[in-house]
Amino acid sequence: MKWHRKTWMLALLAIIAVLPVLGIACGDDDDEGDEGGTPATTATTAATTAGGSPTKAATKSPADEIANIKGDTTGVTDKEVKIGSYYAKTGPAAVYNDIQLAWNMYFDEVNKKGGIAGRQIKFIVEDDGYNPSNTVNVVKKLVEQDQVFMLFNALGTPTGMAVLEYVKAQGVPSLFIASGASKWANSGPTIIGIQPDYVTEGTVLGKEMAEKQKGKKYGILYQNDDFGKDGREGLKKGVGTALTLVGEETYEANAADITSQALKLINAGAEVIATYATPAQFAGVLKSVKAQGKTVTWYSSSVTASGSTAKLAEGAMDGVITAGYAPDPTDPDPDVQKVVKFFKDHGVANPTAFHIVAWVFAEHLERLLTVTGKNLNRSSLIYAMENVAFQGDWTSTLLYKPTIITKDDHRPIEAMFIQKWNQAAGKFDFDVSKIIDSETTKR
Amino acid sequence: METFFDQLAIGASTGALYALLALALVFIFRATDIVNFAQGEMAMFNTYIGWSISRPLSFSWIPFLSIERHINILNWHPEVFGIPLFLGSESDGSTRLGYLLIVIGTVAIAFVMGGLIERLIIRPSEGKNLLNAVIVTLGIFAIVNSIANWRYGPVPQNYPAPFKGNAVDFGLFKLGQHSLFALIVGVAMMFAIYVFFQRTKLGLAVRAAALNPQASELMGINTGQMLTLGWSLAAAIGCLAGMLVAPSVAGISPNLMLGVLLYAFAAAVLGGLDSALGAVVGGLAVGIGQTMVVQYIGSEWSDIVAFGLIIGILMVKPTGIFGSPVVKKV
Amino acid sequence: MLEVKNIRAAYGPVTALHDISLSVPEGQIVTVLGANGAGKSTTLRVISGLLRPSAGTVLFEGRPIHGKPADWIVRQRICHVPEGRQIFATLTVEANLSLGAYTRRDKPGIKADLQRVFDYFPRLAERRNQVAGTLSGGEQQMLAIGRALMARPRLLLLDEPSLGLAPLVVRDIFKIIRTINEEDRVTILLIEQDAKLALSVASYGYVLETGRVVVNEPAADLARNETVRKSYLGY
Amino acid sequence: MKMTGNYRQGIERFIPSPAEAVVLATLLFFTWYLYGGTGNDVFAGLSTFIVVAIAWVLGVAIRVALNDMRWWLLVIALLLVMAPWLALNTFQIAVMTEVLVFSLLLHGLNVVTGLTGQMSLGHGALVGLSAYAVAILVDHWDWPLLPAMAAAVALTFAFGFALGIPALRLAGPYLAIATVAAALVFPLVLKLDSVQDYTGGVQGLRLHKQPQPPGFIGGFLENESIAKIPEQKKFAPEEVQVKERQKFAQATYLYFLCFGVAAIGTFAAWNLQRSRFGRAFIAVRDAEVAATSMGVNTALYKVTAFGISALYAGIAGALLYMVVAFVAPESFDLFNLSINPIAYLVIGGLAAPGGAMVGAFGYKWGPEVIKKIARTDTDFDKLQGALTGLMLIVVMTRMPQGVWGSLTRLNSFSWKALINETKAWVLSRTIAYWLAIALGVAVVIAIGAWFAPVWGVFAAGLLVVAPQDAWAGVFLWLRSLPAIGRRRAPAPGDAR
Repeated sequence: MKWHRKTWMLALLAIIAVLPVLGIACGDDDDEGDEGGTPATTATTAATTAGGSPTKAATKSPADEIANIKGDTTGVTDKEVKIGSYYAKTGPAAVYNDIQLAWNMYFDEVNKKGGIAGRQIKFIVEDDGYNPSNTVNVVKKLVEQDQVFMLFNALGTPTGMAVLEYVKAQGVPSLFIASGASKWANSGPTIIGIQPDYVTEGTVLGKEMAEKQKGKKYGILYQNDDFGKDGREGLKKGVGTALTLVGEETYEANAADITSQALKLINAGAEVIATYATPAQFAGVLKSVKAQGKTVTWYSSSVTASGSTAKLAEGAMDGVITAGYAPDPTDPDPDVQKVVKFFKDHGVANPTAFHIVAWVFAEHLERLLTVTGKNLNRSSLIYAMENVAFQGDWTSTLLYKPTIITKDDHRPIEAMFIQKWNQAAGKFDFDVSKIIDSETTKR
Repeated sequence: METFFDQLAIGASTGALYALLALALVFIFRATDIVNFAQGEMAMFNTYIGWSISRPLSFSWIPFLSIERHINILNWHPEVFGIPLFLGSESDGSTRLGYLLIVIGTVAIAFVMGGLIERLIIRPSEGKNLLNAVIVTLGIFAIVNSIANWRYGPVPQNYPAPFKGNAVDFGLFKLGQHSLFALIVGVAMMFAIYVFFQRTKLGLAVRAAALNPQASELMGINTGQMLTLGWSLAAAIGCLAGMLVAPSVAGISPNLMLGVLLYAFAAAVLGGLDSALGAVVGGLAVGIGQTMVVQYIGSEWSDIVAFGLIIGILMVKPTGIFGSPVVKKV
Repeated sequence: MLEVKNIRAAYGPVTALHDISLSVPEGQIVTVLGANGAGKSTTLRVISGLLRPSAGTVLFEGRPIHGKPADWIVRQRICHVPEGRQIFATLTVEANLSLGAYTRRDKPGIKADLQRVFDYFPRLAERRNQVAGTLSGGEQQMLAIGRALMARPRLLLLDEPSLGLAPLVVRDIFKIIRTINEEDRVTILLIEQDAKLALSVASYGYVLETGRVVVNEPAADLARNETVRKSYLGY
Repeated sequence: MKMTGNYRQGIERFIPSPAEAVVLATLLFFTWYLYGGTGNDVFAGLSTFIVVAIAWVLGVAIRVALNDMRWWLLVIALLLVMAPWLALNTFQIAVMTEVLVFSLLLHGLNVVTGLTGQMSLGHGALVGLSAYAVAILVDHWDWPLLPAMAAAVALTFAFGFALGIPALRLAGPYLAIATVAAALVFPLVLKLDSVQDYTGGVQGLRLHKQPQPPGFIGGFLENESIAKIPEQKKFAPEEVQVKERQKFAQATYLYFLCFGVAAIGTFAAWNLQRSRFGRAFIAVRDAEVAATSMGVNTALYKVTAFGISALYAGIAGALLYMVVAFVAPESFDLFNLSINPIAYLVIGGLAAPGGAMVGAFGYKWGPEVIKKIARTDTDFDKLQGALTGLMLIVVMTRMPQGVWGSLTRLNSFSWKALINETKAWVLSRTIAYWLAIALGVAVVIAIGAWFAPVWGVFAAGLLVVAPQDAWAGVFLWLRSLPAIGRRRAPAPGDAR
């Protein structure tokens, strides 16, 4: 049989004619169809997820109520619960991958002890390379192919934003997202961040500056992404008019060197520089500004608040003031040292601040799953989170204040403190009594 | 004006780093006609090797030899400008190899590894489409990056700088000691490359092998050896670059070169891919250009203007500032 | 001096040489004639190691050299001036010549030879610092021959030195070829399309047709040979 | 496309050629992967062996039954039409949709790189330009999707012509770096404060309303007997199943939208290559000066090539936005959309529409498979990059014409010749050489014993990406290695 060009063309024309032309031609009426269609589906989901719980809550205590809530049990069996997450395992954001490895170690230990409510916790962590279009793919895979129950501690703001609507529409809880975007606090019941958001954190840092550095000139140096821009917003709010802003400089995440930006600020008269930068770049700029013989007071975000940054900065970090919400491994506190030992026993040579926060995040998930108990489904999980698990005085072993989550308050860790790196002692100096509950700084 | 000179100094020190890697790119382009995307990653990996051998020494693996006795045997600590050349004692009592030993050792390893890569990976893809060779270097890029990520982890590690003191004051501006060192090494390397290619018989043979392999063989040149040598030397130069980049960007990580490689490419192309002088000038131009844009236009424009200018300059001079024109053959 | 016995070679599925045997006695000029595609250049490529024969032997002073890499063969002082000259277009004339002497270590000898090449080809001396790609066709051919002479060859393989050159230039070049042969005692294997010219310098000749030797005779006989005269000499 | 020449005889008929084996093994691996194969178990390597064996048998069957490439094309086309039903779930449909979208991008790259021989590493910017144009038109000016896509494609097309003008002056690596610069600048421009209102800055832009299947098509696709829902949801309550069916209908609809466009695009690319234009492009690539002297207006053709490829990139970008429903500056990083597509295009096979299809398939599915293999241990997944790199290298060295190129040259491979050459190669080495190799192997084994996982990963990688190397012996590779200190002396058949 000979295939002439005509045959090909006919075959293709047939395809062209039948499928897309019809489709696209009708594409315009789906404007209305869509409006009608989507709410209907949402309504069904709402009915299944809400489970009529609020009305019954009056008769029983919220804790007992959990057992009666029906809902989507995708990814849950009696023996196992499948939880998804995405992290960057390659590229510049791969430094955070330690967090994921650390909470995996934590739950390995939990699983060895029989799991939670008889279930083993199984994580599927996908690599998205911190690229939002990859994230869309991997989350689709987690949700549609692996059929995970929920997402836990997924990394990143741009990545999270890329899948936010999808995750919401699918009804998959995405809990304790590892990102400080303020957006998570008001994205519906199934979405929640974990750490203090960068706007709040920036505000705390800014207020500290307004108090201690009143009347001086300051500049802001930030990474040109969500993290940096949120931080900048908070800083400006916190500082108010107490200091004079001489300039705001930005840099790209993969920049080799950001000294030039800092020098511009210093030469413009800045005595204080507030930074929203990642550890390596921050350490680099500290070093080279010091080598240039310039002196300036540095304020920096919690991201850089760790002993490992100080190591990279080779002594130039002395006196740097940062915000923080969790202790550093250099903290002599026995609880902290116990955690450090745990990770050392699990083959981590030098546990870092990432391991500490991973422990804190893991404790939150363990608490939530424990409270939800035997009847685990997406509705009961959210119900337990908003009404039972984080209501009273449950506190992570490494934090100083209880975590509070309610229906209206989707900001888990809010207590922050200001700390100053003490190079001679090799640790942060801070005053536990002076912990700022950023509840008060809430907008 | 002080601002201007401050920025000039910072730009020059970043530019020196770009120039160092750009030199390696130029070298391999002249020696093999290949644009090597893996150059930065090879440098990164070799720098990691340097990092491993720069950690405190442990002699426990030598039986019947106490640490003290062993150190006594090697207790010869010559120093140049305060840098231990062969062995140095740290403040914490541990012993480390001196900077010179680290450099020699690492460069030697890089030399061998570059040759091995050429022999085992590049050679089988040789003589085919030039694009194939480029894709193979992309493959090496991926392999090296992920092995480094796996062996050493993504967290940046501290890397020793030979000169740690305060900046040297030149009156108008100050230049960090390390940056000055990098600049000097860069310029020295530029001359070395110039002399190698223009003044030595071996360098001439390497160039000939890249230009016309068949004719070179008819001259009695073992072109295979020349290619291997080209890769080895380029790897060694890249390795030196990596060892100088790592201390200035606060530590070594698998992404050490991501922020440098593209600028180094830009620098090499700007200067002309086959000119060592062009690499240095291009590197400094890109580095200083970036800081000037930060200072006088705005930091978010720095890369936009830098890369935009490169496109603009290529429009005027299609083979870079010092590049020799491309010969079109019928 | 050179003994080629029953060699056979192919480019992929296409067999270029079926069965070639020829011998080049020391101190003489031997020429190989033939139409385009007869396998002349391929024969030279086999001798100089650019192509490995699939069968047959090549003996140089009684020792086998076939299948050896090209650069090793050059070190036996067999130099090949390839078709199309293959000079290094972006290098200077002097660099091209010094590459010719790549295998040699004796500096004074190289210097003397450089002078000799410049004596043969004064045009090259004038242009010694010029980039080779800018030379004219004749000058490039001179450079290619001069470059080969720099290795102080014992056997010189010349592939179509007259190709694309003006008749006057060709005459010059052939004059020098004869000089090289007579004064420097370089044995020469010459491939040439211009049979008349070739036979005027050669002492012995071979005629190839589609990868086979069809005639081999002393040059004088060859010039008288009826078929050769018809097909290659045109009278 | 008809296979010509003397068809292989005797025992050789039962041996698949390397390219065939690779393709079959890959196809089978997909089957295995899609239908419950466990990459997580320790025996992943063993399973791969089994798959390779099956591939062998199947290869022979196909060879004996069909000796005409066109049938392969028909089978592929049929598989593509059936893809939504062959896929296990909507995620896999979505990936297949992206395969189609990327095949368009690769067709475009092919025109510039494969046909015209200009290396462009900046196509990510063109894709991004188009995607962003659609996004801004829809988001900011409330355009309907279809006109917005059309406008964006037109814009990209025009921009591509503009981009072609620099190509006139730049050669080889200079052009490559200039295009890289363009690709680097693009996301930075999106983040500028002054354009943030339009581009959404770092937050990016979302498509709130993906096209829905119109009434009757939707009804048809949601039909219980047509729609597929995941195994896990088979026994879920009715409303969940309804929702899953809607998801299937939506994904399938998007798939066929892209299928239609990709079919036209592929057809056009195939035609272009055989047209006067295509031949002129190739003339520009192979002999620019000669082409000029023959009256080909090289400048015009180069610019046109860029324009056409931008047209393809624009369509790909617009469709990508429709499918992914999200754009952000970070999506357009250099590797993701500029360098990797070129790499996969070369792997698929340059200058052939089939190569672009294979490349797109590899581009989207390759990483998925590699992830699957790599996740045998938490430590291994860091070596995903190494496996990808290994795949690039193996394909580039063993199949310099790309997978497609090798497929269309099935007959040039001869097992006998391979054995003969290997024999000759072995005999030509000295004892010292073999001792050196033995020493090298010993050293490698020692390292392997030290970091044992290396072995597993690399062996599995070799098995999957290059089964011919795995069974035809490492010989194949060793054969290509030169003797110590020199290049391989050219064998007869090496066209110089």
